[in-house]
Amino acid sequence: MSELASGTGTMVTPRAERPEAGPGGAAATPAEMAPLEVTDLRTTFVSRTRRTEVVRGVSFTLRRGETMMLLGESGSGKSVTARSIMRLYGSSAEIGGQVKLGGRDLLDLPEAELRSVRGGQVALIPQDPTGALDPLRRIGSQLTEVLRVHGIEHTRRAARARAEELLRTVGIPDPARVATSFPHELSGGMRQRAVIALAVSCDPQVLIADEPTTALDVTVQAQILELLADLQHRLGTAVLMVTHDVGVAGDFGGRIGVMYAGKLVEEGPAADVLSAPRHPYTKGLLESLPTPEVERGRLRSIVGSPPGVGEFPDGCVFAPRCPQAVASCHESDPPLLRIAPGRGAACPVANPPRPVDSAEPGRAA
Amino acid sequence: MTALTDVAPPRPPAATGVTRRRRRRMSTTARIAVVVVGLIVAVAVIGPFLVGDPNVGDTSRRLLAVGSPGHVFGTDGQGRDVLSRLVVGTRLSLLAGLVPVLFAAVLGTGLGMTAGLSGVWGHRTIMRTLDVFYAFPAVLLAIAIAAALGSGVSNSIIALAVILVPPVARVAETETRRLVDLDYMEAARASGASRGSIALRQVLPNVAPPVVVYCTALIGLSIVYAAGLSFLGLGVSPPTAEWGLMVSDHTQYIYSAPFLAAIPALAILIASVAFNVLGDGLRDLLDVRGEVRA
Amino acid sequence: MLGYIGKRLAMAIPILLGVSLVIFITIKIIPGDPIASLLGPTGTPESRAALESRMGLDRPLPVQYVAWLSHTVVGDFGTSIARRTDVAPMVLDALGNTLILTAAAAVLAIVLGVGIGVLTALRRNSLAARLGNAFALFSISVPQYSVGLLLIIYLAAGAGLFPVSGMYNPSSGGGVVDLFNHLILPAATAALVPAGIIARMFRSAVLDVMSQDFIEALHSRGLSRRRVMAHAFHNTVPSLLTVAGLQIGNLLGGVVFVEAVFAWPGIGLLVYQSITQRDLPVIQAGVLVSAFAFVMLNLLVDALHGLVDPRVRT
Amino acid sequence: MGARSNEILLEATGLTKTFGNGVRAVSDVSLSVRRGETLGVVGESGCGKSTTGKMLLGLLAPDEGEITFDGWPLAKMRRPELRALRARLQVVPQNPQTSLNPRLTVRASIEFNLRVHGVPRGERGERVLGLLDRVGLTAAQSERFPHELSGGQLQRVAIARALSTSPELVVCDEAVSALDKSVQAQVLNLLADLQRETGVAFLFISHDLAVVEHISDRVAVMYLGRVVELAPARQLWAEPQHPYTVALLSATPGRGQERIVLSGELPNPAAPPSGCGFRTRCPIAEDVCATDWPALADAAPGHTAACVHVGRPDHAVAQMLPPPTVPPRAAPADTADPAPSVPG
Repeated sequence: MSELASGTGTMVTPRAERPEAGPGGAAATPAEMAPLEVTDLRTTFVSRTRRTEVVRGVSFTLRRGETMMLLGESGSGKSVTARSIMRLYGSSAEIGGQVKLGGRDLLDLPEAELRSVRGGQVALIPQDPTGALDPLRRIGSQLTEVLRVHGIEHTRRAARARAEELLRTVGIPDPARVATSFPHELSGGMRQRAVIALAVSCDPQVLIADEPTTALDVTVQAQILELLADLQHRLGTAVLMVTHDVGVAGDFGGRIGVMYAGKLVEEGPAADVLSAPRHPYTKGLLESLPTPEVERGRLRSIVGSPPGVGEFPDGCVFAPRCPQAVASCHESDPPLLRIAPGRGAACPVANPPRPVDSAEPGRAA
Repeated sequence: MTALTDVAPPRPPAATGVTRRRRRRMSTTARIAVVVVGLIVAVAVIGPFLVGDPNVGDTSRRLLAVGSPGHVFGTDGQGRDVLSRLVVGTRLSLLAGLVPVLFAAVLGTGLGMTAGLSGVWGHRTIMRTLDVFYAFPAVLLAIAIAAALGSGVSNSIIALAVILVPPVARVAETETRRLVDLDYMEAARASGASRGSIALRQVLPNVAPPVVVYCTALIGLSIVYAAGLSFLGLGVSPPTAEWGLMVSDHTQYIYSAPFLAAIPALAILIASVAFNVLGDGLRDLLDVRGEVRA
Repeated sequence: MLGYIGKRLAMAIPILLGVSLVIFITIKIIPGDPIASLLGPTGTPESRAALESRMGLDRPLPVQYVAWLSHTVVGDFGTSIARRTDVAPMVLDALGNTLILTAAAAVLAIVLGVGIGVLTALRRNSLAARLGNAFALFSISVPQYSVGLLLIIYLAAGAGLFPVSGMYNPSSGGGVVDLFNHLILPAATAALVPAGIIARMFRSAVLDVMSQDFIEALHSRGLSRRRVMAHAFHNTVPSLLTVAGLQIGNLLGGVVFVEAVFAWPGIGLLVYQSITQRDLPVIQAGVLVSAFAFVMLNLLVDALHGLVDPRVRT
Repeated sequence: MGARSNEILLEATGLTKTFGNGVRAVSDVSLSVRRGETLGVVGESGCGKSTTGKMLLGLLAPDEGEITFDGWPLAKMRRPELRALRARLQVVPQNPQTSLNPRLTVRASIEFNLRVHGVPRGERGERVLGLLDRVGLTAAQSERFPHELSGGQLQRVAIARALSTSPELVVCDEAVSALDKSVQAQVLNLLADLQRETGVAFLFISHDLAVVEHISDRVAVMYLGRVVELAPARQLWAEPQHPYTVALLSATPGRGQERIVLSGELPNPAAPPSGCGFRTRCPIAEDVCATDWPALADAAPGHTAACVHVGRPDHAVAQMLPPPTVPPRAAPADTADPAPSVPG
């Protein structure tokens, strides 16, 4: 059994080697710079009896090969933001604003063109790999279907070969067997790899990963995060990752957008935001993480709980829980202010405006 | 097909925040059903005091048409007033449908919960036994039992109860099984409470709503079956006034007085629809998921 | 897959034994003394004992059960009291006729039910969907015996479109066309209730599948609506099988009323006539054969289920 | 601080449980919880931590092994004794959405526990309000149904229910895992405060290493149904001895150190590999690892690990990784833009 025990099964990846194309990274032409530009995105769910605004004016730009993390707690609208970009809610939601991809506004695209964008240029990796696969179809057949719909491969045989190749690309050791398996015959980690294979099958420019590791165990989560970073590096894909896990957000790097109650409250390079948070919510969130450094029972938690969807208060949404709130916070809702190069925070109290910064207007006016 | 994206997941974002459930209300149709069921029950209770003797017939006035003076619904082949027979028959028809369901509700819930809460062998024994009854086509089994016991309303009630117990038990068992591994059941067991106490105070409040919803809809079915047994001559015996028996009675005259057979049939249909709609309404009201009809 | 079917088959055997036991017990609890009625008023205690021992009635009940069962298993259902002939051929003929009616009704019910189910699920607020919902609601509440009568009154006797009753026209000498003509009204009547139930269950099955995550995932991969719908319908097949299987099973018993009204010479009519004649051996055999057909049908549904859904095979 | 002492409250020895489908969920697990301490149990799904918790609660009978609570053997107790004992041993379950009966009000859920333990009807109402107050809920909330409360509030109710019988040990089975971080901190603080006030001991089962590290005095790491390492919390993080622990700690996101990515996944618990169950994924496995699952060996006082390398002078775990020296979440400055400090 010495082959088994020979211990080749580990890889240590120094994190610094990761592509972290932050602002001021590689210089590029403007067209290449911004494959995805989201401006004032607003999503409102409509039912016969009521309207619920869930995303309330989110703007950000995702450059080629860059990573953007949307960090937030439940009900913050981070997943809805990601799905609204792909217009996955159909007529059950009204989506306002602009989502520019390669100069086209996805929100204005006719149905047929939108279809070729979905899965072709923008792909989604959902949270739960079990739910994301058709339980009655073999993995291989689900892959070949996408390949053929998008015209990547035209013959059944070529599609099948390419499907196995994709499965190998995402680190599945025995692609032939997995291709003929049904989803329930695979482990959670293998299923998530298959879902990732589906997402990258048409070489998308933007990969939207919605909590891609939340349903997985820690050691498997590490594998999947490595795989995503590796794929991003190799394919040059921009990644928009949605997560509630500060640790994942910090490790994966790139830029972070912190969401609260349907808005971006802070944005900037991951390391910056996490080491020097500028919005009281981000500060409170980081301080409430359990660490051994803090004595037991003395975590700095935020009072209260996040507002339920559709129960957003007037004024600054964080004001009711904010230790720094002043009277004006309850009246007007602060926009995301530019506070430093590449940094923004929606809190004028914690970041009083300085004349110097106004030279360069923030992108989220 | 513009409808497709409409049914693509209308996914209100998961909120672990305060999720205040909307006050659940019954639909207008369900409210109408409540009124209709109320009327049927009222007729069953006080109706017999309001109309004449259903068994007194005047053969000179047989097969009068609907709307005849003194006989709004006409008369039957023996000159008896159809309205009187319909009103008086309500009580028996309703009881013959209702009682088997009540019986099945109690026994079925008990069996289902016992099966759901007991170990592998207890569960297997109870459910396999019920499977045997499930293996008969229901109506045929009811007919066979009623035939074996002989005609009479109590025998028809027994026969129907026997065929209704297994489906009710399945509903109760499914719901109980769904509960047993839930966190609060574990907490209840960890509290040291006895099995009976857990069953009564933790399980029953959860099992009762789907069973009630299911049984309400079953009443409709049971009324149809009970009348059907009478129709075949296995329920009440003549000259008692009962809807199923009236249908079979009036069948002799389908050529000369076709409406006659339709009147009791319509009564059966209305009662059955009313209970079915009421079941749907209760499902919305009690927040029970999915279709529960077996 | 074979193992799965084998397991299902093994589970069917104890159920069939249970079924036979229930029927045997039903015979035994029937009030009345068969010996006394056979002997008539002249019977002495000695002749009574002789007859009892000849019929095996003096043996313990389990022995009687085994004896009865061993006859039944080889198709010996005894002799009809009313007609003085073998029960087996009578019952098997009737079963064949019932299966024809059931199959026709089942096809109708599934086509109607699936159609209405899809319509009401996908176009929730349209007029057609409302009508479909109303149909589903009324049809499950309908007393079939009355509907059958109404159809006879208006379409058969009144308009003369269809034959009033029976399976074949005695003068025409049979034939498929004749059978078809006779089949339409009873099959439509029998299909009403299962069509309503299938419609309602299938509606919730479609809605359930449409709300699952993989549908969204399929949309996110840029598949056309048609393709996504193909995936969705594929996923409703297992629940359709379950519902339809159960409803076809119920049809086997539910056609009693229809057969009685339309004088269709099936098991139901046979049992109904035997009830009026108190012909117990025929009743037993009829119920037993129906139950057997029901269990076999369930077995078939299970096997198909395993074929469609890889998750249940393991 | 409460009555934290060395007196052993709960002791389990050699617990083994095999389920009907052949899955050996727990093998030869020995644990003890001292009065007033928090013992953390970490591991990934399927490692047997929840099954162990169920056996310790007396909800599941072990196939082998013995559990004693305050000296009483659980298996040999009769029903009335067991019920009295259950008052001293309670549970806070995982999922806030299902930890309370949806058809019962908050009050009814807590009163159920009080009733079982013979609190007279007249006293129950007052006791419920007192308990709710203690976990930070109001009297008005006692008449609410679970669907009317938030996740954090639901777990507070579950804690109040567990405390209703003044237990000495509470098993918290992933009790804070489903909560948002800002709310999780509140509940963790509440648990710590309650421990300080009442001296209750916690058996804290979780897959979240950061939470376990924060709240535990001692930690047991489980893998494939076994305890592979057991140590005081600080020491486990500082000097992990088992290669699985090392990999697990390094895989935790947000710790800023290099990550060891284990290849492969958990072996099928119904057909585990021969010898040490971790050897198929272990970077330092040797031939000898295929023969036997190693017993827990002392690495330091109070620190044991089940690995053949433990105690060897050239313990290879040391070479897997340098111990994490970078403090958590202090991000390396070189990857980021120089952030100008803004007053505020």
